[in-house]
Amino acid sequence: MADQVRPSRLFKNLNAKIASIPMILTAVVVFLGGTAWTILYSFTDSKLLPRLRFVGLDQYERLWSAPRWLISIENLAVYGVLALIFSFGIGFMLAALLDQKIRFEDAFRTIFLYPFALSFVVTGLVWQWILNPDFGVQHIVRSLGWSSFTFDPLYNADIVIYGLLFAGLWQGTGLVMCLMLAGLRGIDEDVWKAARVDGIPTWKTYLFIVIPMMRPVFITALVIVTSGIVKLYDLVVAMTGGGPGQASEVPAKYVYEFMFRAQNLGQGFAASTMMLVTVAIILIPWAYLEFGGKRRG
Amino acid sequence: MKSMNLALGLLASVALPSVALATDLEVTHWWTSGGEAAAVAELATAFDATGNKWVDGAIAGSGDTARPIMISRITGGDPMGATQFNHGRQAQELVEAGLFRDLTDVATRENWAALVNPPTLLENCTLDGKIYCVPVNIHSWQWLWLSNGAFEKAGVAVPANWNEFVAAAPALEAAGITPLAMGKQPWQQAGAFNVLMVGVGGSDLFLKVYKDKDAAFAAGPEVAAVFKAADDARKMAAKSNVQNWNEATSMVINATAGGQIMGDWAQGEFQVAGQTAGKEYTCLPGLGLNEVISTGGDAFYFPKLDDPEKSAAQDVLASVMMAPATQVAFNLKKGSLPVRGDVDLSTANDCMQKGLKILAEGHVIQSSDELMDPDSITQINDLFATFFSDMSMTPEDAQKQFAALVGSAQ
Amino acid sequence: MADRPLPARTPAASRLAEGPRGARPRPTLSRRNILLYGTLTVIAAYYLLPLYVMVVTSLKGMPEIRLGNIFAPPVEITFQPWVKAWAQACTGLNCDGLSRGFWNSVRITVPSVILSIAIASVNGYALANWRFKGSETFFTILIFGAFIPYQVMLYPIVILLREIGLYGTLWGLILVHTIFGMPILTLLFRNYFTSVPEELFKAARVDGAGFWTIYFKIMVPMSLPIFVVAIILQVTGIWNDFLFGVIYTKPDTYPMTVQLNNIVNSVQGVKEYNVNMAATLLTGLVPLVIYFISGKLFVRGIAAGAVKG
Amino acid sequence: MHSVSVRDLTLNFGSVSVLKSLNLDVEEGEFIVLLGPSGCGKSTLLNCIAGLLDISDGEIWIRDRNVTWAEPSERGIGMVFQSYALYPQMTVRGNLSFGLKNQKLPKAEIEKRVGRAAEILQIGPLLDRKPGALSGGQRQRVAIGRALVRDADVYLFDEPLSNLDAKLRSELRVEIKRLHSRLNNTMVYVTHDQIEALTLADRIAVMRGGIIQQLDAPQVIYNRPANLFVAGFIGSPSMNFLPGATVDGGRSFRCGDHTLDLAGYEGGAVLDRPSAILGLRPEHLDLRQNPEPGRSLPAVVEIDEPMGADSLVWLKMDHRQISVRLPVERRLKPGMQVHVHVDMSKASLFDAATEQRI
Repeated sequence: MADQVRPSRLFKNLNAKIASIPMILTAVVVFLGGTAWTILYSFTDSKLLPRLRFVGLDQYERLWSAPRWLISIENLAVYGVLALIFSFGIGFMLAALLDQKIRFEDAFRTIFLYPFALSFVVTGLVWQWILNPDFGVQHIVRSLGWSSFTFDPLYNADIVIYGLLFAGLWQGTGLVMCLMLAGLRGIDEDVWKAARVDGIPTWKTYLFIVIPMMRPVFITALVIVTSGIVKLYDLVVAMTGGGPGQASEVPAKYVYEFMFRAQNLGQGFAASTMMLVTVAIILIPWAYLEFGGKRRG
Repeated sequence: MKSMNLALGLLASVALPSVALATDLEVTHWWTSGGEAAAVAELATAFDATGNKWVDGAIAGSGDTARPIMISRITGGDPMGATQFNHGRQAQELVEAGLFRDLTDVATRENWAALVNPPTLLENCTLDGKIYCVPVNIHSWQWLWLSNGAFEKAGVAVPANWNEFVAAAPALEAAGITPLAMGKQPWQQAGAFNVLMVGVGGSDLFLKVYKDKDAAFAAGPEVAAVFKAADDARKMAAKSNVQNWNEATSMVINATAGGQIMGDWAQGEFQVAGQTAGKEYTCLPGLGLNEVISTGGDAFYFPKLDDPEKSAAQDVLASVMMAPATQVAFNLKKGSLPVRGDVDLSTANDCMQKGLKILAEGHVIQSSDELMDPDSITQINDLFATFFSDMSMTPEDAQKQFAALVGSAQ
Repeated sequence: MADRPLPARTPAASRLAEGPRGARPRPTLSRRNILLYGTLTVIAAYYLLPLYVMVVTSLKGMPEIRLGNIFAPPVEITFQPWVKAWAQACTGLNCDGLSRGFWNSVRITVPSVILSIAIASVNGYALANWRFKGSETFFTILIFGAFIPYQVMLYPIVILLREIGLYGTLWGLILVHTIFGMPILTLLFRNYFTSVPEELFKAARVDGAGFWTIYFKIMVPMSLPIFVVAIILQVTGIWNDFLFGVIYTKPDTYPMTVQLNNIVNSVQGVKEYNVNMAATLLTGLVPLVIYFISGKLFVRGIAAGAVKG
Repeated sequence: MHSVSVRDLTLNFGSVSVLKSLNLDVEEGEFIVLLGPSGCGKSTLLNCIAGLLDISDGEIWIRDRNVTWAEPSERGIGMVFQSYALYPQMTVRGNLSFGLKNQKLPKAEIEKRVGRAAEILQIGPLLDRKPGALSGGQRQRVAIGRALVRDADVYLFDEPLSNLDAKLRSELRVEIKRLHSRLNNTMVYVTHDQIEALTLADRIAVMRGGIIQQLDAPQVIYNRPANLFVAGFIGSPSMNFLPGATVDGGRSFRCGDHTLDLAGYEGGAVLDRPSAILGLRPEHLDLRQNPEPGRSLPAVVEIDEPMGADSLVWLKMDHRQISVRLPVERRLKPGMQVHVHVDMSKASLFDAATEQRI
């Protein structure tokens, strides 16, 4: 009988494998292949078109001695850390507030979430306008009589990152809130009862009981928010164009501009390789812990 | 419609090789401001008049937005019919890769070599003796645009050169006017610096830096004077809160700024606003100090296409762009100078006439785009972006970094 | 017993129907409630401010805008900016506003959303229920892909599309959207299908259902919430996309965002803020409407898909 | 002919061995219960038989057919799950007929089989409802029905009653028993509940650590547990264990200062063992006022738990706790001195080193 023979491993779950071909192709050809291609060409002196003329680590040496790259990294680090802290903090707070059996929950939730429907370009445009000192908030406050009032985050190199943060959080916190709210709704009510019986204050219940239970939600949110931060580009271009000076430059913009404006593909690829390597160093061990190992059955 | 044309075209190419049909040609460019769009319309009208059809593929947001799209499409194997590039070294590699159509036949037939002035324009289109692009205009950076109204308000005379302008700055500020309008994009800031270099330091100094790439000289006292002038400029522009160049120009138009250092394309904005040179505004080529203009400009390249109909239409378009009537109409709207010396531009305004005169006298230098690779240009742009917005960076620091970049440039 | 939720529905999804929990409800006019609603209202105002500015500005004439208070309601309401943004604003030579791009956006968005969700949901299903050797590795690479800046991938994708002959076609663009939508969507679907009780899947296998039968007959019908989330995310993302739309298509198929970019970045003399704002609102209308209509489903779906890790 | 035959079945998850070279033969029409604590591999074994897990080594035969690598649906099995696993979006009818539709049976045949299953399980009125509108007991009936319609050779039950409350559980238990006697099909039933195992099974396989410890009829399992684990796992409260040694050539059991006569013990050759354990079920002990040398041990009453029909008395004997089941009428006061009388014919003796029954 045919089924006495152990089927080849290759044909096990054949349909699943066939159905996964798009995913496998995407993962291997596009993401892995694209990355490998990028890394390979980062060792060349490709200008406008990719060409295989190797120059060793020259592009990397130049990259790490370029003040703009260092500024970009520092900016992204500052923005990233703050954006993570605030979007999680505010997102969780809003979710907790909405989870208090309030009226008009739908209305509030929609209001907090709608900016997510708008692109970064639109977000940047609106906030650039509101923060413009000549007719935005500063102008309004001054015309009310407080003539020394200064609020020009987009035109002040020291605080421009916070200007970006203002807009970025406005756009993205709603989604985090949504995830957190979903997580809170997944907590068994008995947990609240138990905490109340034990006389644990509400904030402590959130901090030490509820949040640890919401780990999966935090992880999903972390993936979504972090991937957005790493790719930060549109918002910067729309709001500040990297300025004033280079005060709001970010790595993705460095990559893009060296590839297409400066026509130095090698340099752009070196920069993007550094970004990818950083992501990989953080992501791969975590992903293995998170997604690997777990078995069913 | 389009698919029918395509079908017919296919049919024609197979069976009836000589039937002429109107061909759609997609032209991409980044000319979207008021004056620019009006100028493009002239090219399109002229092309449409030949029985073909100009399909406009404008992408706003300057060359930085548009260029990746153009490069991607050309290398992706789905090129447009024609595309704008800046003169100089931007497209060189694409030409080398054989992605552009050789226009030598058209050029020889129409004897471009004799017509194009200055000849460097055509040289920039030439590789190994073959011509790959059509220069359409000459753009010069070296202009100072002044608002007569602003100086009137401040109660000072309209300056005749940069030094007088600097001296008038305090009066302008006292009247609540930003002395110098400047957009906060690196290319504008670096551009202004290069203009100061030609104006304050002279053509030789400029060439020594950008052509000879003499780092020691760039670190020397002559160039230090240019940095001193740039320091003045950034102080005068400290209160200019705009991004785009034409927003800065509109500050001059509205007399909320005293002046702006910007290329001759700014002229188109004055024209659209209905202003006349000498009346509402004043233009000073070479900052009124050294009347020289650079001869960078825009050129059109024609990617190789498989369809012979389209290739034929490309030749037609190339020819149309170089035609005297088109040159006049286009450049009047664009505010730039024609690439051929044999056209009548008596209808041009004051400022253009000044430019034409300088051109005729041969007081020209090459632009930094032609002299240096885009990589170095980007780094220099970055440096000036920092210099102009970060007052804590001293001119000396900036000069030191500048000299280093000049030294490493190709 | 009868009201016990089916185990097949995730606890969170069913809990959403029951409403919020959190701390215990208290009398309506307590200090706590005043504080609660006060905070929420203030934050809501911050969130609504930009929308308000956009709407107000889009209804003003240019002279009024120049005079100045961006927060003041319009003295004289004019719909001219909307008309101009929709039908008259120029990009280069084309002066037909956003209208041209609207249908292009629809033509791009609809198939991209369908294809990307179809593929990602099958991926998620395979990863959750039909693991095979290496499947988790591929998934990890996929998640890694979520962190790759799109700009980096432009060149490889151009080469890829050129090689398979899809460059410049609508299908090429759809493919690109499918590829870049895959990481996050696959994560969502995988998490959702993992939270479906495994016994259901086993029961179906005993019942003789194979990979596709289980997917179509069992999994899809019970996954409406997560499909809603995916649709919302994808419609928003693809509708708002500018970079891919402009690079991988041609002018006659440019999406609305390209027109928006052109309108916003083509300054004709003076920036027409009212037209810009109207254009912005028009472009954002489709995703906005979707959010306003299905916001509730969105949270429910997220609850279903993201709670389980 | 064996109905189900598992031969040298091994299953590894990575480096963890879940089932170790396991053998099990189930006779035609037999009701086998796989019993064990959680993690013992009983559900895993069932899933292997069903084909829901790919095994590492060995063979599985159903009705003389090697089905080791056959699809679950091709094995001629029906399966009932703990969480019912009803398809939520289908009606009860849809749930019952889903598998038959997949088999591409004619419509009339499907109707007939669904009707019959509905009749047997008395779920006819529910056929057009969705599972969400059913109670837990009704859902499990539907789940059983879904297995029944398949007309399978073997029915597999994976803890089908654990999600139900006590009353429903006992009702359905009886129902399953009735079902088995009516259909006379082979059934393999996984549970951790020994009452279910003892009441339902023709034979019980007690499992631990991926190994079948004992496979026997319920009363054998109960009265003659093969090893210490089985002895301790079956029975509530657990069997009392007295550590000690066998002496006098295996004729006596010495526990501390006391000695019990092993004369009545029914088992193998006892011999002298320095370390042995005597297992005594609470219901096989009696309490008396007077000692009987060689047949009783002295103890002190600690607690008396009346449990309705009988009562459980907890005693202290040499710092060791012992429980004894007595008729409820006999009330004892804490602190009373008593003597525990042992019926050696019902006792179990284990070697302390091998833990095997002697």
